[in-house]
Amino acid sequence: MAAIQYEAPTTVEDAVGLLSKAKGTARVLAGGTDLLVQMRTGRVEPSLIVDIKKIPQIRKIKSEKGGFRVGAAVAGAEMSEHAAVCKAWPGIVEAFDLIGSTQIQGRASMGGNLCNASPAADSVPALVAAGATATVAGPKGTREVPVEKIPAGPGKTSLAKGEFVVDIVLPARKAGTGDAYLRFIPRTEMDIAVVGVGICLTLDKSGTCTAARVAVGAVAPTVLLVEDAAKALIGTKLDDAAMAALDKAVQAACKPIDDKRGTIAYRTKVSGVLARRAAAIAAERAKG
Amino acid sequence: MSKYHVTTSINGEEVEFLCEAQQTLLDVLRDELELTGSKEGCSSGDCGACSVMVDDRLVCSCLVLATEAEGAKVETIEGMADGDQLHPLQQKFLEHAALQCGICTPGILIAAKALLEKHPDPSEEETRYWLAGNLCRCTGYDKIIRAVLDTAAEMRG
Amino acid sequence: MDDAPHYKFVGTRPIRPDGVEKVTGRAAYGADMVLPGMLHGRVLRSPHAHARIKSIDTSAAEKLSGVKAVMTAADMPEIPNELAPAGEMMVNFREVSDNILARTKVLYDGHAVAAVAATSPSIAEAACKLIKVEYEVLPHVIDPVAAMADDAPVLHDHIFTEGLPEKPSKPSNVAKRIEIGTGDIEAGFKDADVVIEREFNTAAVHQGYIEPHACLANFTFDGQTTLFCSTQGHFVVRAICAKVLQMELSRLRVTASEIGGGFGGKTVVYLEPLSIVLSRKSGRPVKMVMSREDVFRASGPTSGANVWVKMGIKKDGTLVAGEAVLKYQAGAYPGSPVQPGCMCAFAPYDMANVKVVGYDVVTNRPKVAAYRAPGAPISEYAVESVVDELAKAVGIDPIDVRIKNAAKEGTRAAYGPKFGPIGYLDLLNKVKESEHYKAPLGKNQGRGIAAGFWFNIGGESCATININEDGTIGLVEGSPDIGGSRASMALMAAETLGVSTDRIKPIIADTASLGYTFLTGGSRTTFATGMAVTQAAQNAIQQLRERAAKIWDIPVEAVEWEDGFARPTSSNAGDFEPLSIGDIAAKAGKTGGPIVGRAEINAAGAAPGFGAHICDVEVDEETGRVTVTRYTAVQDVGKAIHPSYVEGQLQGGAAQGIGWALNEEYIYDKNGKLDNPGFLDYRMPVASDLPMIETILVECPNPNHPYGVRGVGETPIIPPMAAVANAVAAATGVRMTDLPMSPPKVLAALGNANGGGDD
Amino acid sequence: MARVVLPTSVARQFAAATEFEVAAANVRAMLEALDTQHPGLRREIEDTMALAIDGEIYQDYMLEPLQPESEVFVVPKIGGG
Repeated sequence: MAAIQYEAPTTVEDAVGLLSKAKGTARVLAGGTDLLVQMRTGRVEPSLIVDIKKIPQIRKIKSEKGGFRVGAAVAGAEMSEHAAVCKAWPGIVEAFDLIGSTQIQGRASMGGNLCNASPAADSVPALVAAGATATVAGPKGTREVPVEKIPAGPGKTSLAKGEFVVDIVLPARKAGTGDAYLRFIPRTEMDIAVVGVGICLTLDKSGTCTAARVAVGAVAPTVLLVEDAAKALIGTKLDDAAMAALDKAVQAACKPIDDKRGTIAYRTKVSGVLARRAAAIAAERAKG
Repeated sequence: MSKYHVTTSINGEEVEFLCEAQQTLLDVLRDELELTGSKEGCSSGDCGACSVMVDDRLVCSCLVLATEAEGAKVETIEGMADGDQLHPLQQKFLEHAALQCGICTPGILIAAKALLEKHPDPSEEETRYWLAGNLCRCTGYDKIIRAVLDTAAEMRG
Repeated sequence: MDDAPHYKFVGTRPIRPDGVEKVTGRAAYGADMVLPGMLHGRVLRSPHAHARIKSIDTSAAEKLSGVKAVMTAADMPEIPNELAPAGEMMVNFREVSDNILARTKVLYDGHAVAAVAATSPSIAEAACKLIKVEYEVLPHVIDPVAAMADDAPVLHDHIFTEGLPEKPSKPSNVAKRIEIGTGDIEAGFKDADVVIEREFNTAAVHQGYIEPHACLANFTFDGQTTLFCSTQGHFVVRAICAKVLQMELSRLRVTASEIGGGFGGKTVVYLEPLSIVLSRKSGRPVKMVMSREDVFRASGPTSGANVWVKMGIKKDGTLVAGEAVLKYQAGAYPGSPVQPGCMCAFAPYDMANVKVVGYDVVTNRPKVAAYRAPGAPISEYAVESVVDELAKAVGIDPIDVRIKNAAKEGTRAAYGPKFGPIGYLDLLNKVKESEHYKAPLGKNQGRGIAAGFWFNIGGESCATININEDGTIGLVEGSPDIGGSRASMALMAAETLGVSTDRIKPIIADTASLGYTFLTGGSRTTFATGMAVTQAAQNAIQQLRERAAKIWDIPVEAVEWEDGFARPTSSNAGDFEPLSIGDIAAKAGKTGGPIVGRAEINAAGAAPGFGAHICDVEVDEETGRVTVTRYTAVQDVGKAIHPSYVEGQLQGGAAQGIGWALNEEYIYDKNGKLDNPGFLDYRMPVASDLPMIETILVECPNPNHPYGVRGVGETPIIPPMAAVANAVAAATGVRMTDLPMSPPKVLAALGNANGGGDD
Repeated sequence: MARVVLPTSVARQFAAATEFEVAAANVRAMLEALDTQHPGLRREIEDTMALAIDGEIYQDYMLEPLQPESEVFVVPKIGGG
């Protein structure tokens, strides 16, 4: 039985060093709400666990250029308690807050939710819709990448050996912009999203949509940024016809699977429903 | 197999233990420290029976590695009563018959205490969502929710 | 009612005697016990739904450092393949043994094939991975209807369908065909103005107790074994373990731990014999605890089923005929609850013509175990759905159809006997008069009602009342307390003795310390063990009177017991100050020795349980989500000894039934592997899924019980599925015939209805 | 004479009628009478069935008294959860 090594470095450099030199499987531990379950069920058998929570900046939210730099291990509950983030990006905070129970909220991190690379991760569509980026540290230094580039497929990321996500940058929210995230689950809590839709849109003074991003989760191997859905909204006043076009565009983009959580037909249909409902909420927020 | 030496505070007392890297805080509480009030219902964070406070945050101890408890402040059901003085929630749970088999009770009490510390006057809906991570199969939650709301009212005075 | 007896303690709500231990985390449940030198056991389970075991090589596991014992079915005695008496029932212990550890074939994903004891859980897990099992994978069958087909894979060569006119020539997955009925079913349908027939399917659902199965065995070299385990009946555990391990009962002493939920699922044995054998082989105590995944894969859910129902009604609302065919899957071995399913199906109705046929069907799933009113929720869901449709068809309020046709005292049930006094009609009227039934509904909302019937049982129970020297009372009983029964026992003892409950300390004795007591199940504990406790208290009173007579030197007939005191019957008997229990106990040594009241009984006269539930739902027509917005459970409870715990039974049963209705199900993949063996995807109701569950207790006392008790625990799980389905139908016009009514199914049904043209 | 009613499945197994009139003072005598007519029926009933005597269900019944007008329904044993 191979022993597992546990390390809790205090700097990004040390963490990169440990991950780079690891033999066998190395796993980054942030909130641990996915990793520990995967270890317990034998889906992951790491030889090295690098707990990044002792790195100071990784547990902090910093205001920056009108936006925020959110450490990769900031827990959901900490986000929900941050008034400025809640005000700027309510959709992202709600999406994060939907992940699991109060107990899970005490631990689960946005970095973990992103890097676990589940197609159904709740925070990811909201981050993608908001145009968030991730700071990746690695042996060659750091790089900024759009969050949608991190997951590469179910359980797979684009991160190279030795790399990990240090923080996520939420951009400054432009005037007249609102975001929202809605997901569907069979119960009211504790389920994995059957479908999730994140929408960020900007309205001008007349109420016409001038920009939009629509991201859909759990309907493809990775979160989809649906450009046709955005086009359906831009230039409209989000009237019934625009909403119907949005619904149709989102459904057209879906490539879901049948599984224990939902059918192809169900996911497809409900993605359109949620898109309409999320767009309405985002629009209300955009109007302030 | 080399073990990790961890120093932590549990219910206000400094505690040291040795653990394997894959052992969870729940494993150590139950198997090494014989604090069996925290229950293992699922080991996947879905039932909340193992709820404890770590550094003032409500967590599932099955989803925390024991090594992570180094330097932390851990609070478990064993520390909830003050000597033989039950916490108001414990008393109300008894009065409302808010437990049947009682296996979920320690976790729910810890979670409810965390709720009332954060929201002294929760609505029924807030209470239900806060406790959504604590499964109870016996009660249908009715008497649990009533006990929590009644305690909140009493503690507000 | 003025003639209702007035009680001083029964019907009050004291704090339960075991409460403080349970709210402080000190109560010891199955996994909480530790013994010096204790090992940790783990089970290796089949990854296949159906396979022949060609070989098992445990040598590598045995060599692993820290491993102290490894076992396979070869370490268990060979048991003959025949029915043998087991308490009340006849059981094939070969099948019981095979289910505990597979001998020649594995019959479901998760079937145990080997077990290991090691010095740590992680070593035991590693050792399991080192056991090499060679399988020959066989075709499998999961669905009960598919399993009945002529070309279905046959699980057992020794099963030939029972209950057919002639013994079949080849083995079958249909273990048994049963039939009950009364009247002339065809004539009944001819009499009807409207006849509706429907086919229903229900998914297998698990009891979902939060505490996984757990036990700790300690075999000592003189052949004595102690076993500490989480069970609904430790005497039953002793009986089964002794049988499959061929031990003498006296060598096995079983202590029931506190139990973290059972609902019928902890009436059977899984880990206990393995821990005993591993302890014997290793010479050390062995603790075994199931993971949640093990619980779902390898412990008994209740049947999934296919049910066909046909019923006829006259325009005036009289139900004239009911026919049903029930196909229940039993899991890997025969023994689904189809029999009670048949008997309960039409039991709430006074209906002249009934025919029910049932099939017990084996499939490659874990063997089903009892689950709250086993069998009844499935058949009654189907019948209560059809009754709702019939009521609509003849334009009569569904509650009035039920009132008009309700079984009453003297009604003959389809399975034979006439009902004694029952409060069914009374409770239906309570439903109709309730504020809930009349409350207005909002948009996309609907209201449904449904009824439920369950037998309830009695059986063997023992109780001892120890009068302590200071006059306090030790109450010894043998029924594991799952939902507050210690409190009820204390109340009945208090009422009988005339002392308050805080003077009475109930304990659950182990199998060596009390006579045989059947398990906590069948809604029998407060009825049967309560009867034993009452009789033991009466027996103690008799002795207390005798001692008082000796103290006063008067005849015992001149001493009466009133309000906790011995008193002279009249001034003629003498002028004496009343003696309390404490006064008499203090002199017990001088008047004949310790005072111990006892009762050992086989309680007959259990009275049936009837209930009806009201459910409001709101349906999101775009997503198919069904939200229960209001819920009321009404039940004839006989007499509520501790009303809070009676309400709790109604609320908990309703919540489980709502889960069964909406989201709970066993999902298998194409290879016959369970695809959702965890709370994440099994989807039991969480706190935010439910409203408050209102209760209305109707008390029609059971004349056979000293305090009028009738069982209450099981009936509440029966009405919810149909109550929810009827509410969904009221909200949407769509009849859901498949459980669970999960959002994809509801949305599909709404789509079909909306796109269906004529609807 | 007590009236005894067998379930159809049991009657079929023993090629017996579903209803009997039996003169017996208690259940033991009743079962003995049935067994004389259909050997093995007593064992089948005792092993697997309960009796509803005048509406009351008995899982164990050997010594229960019967009245001349008693109705005895042979019903399956009921367990429970």
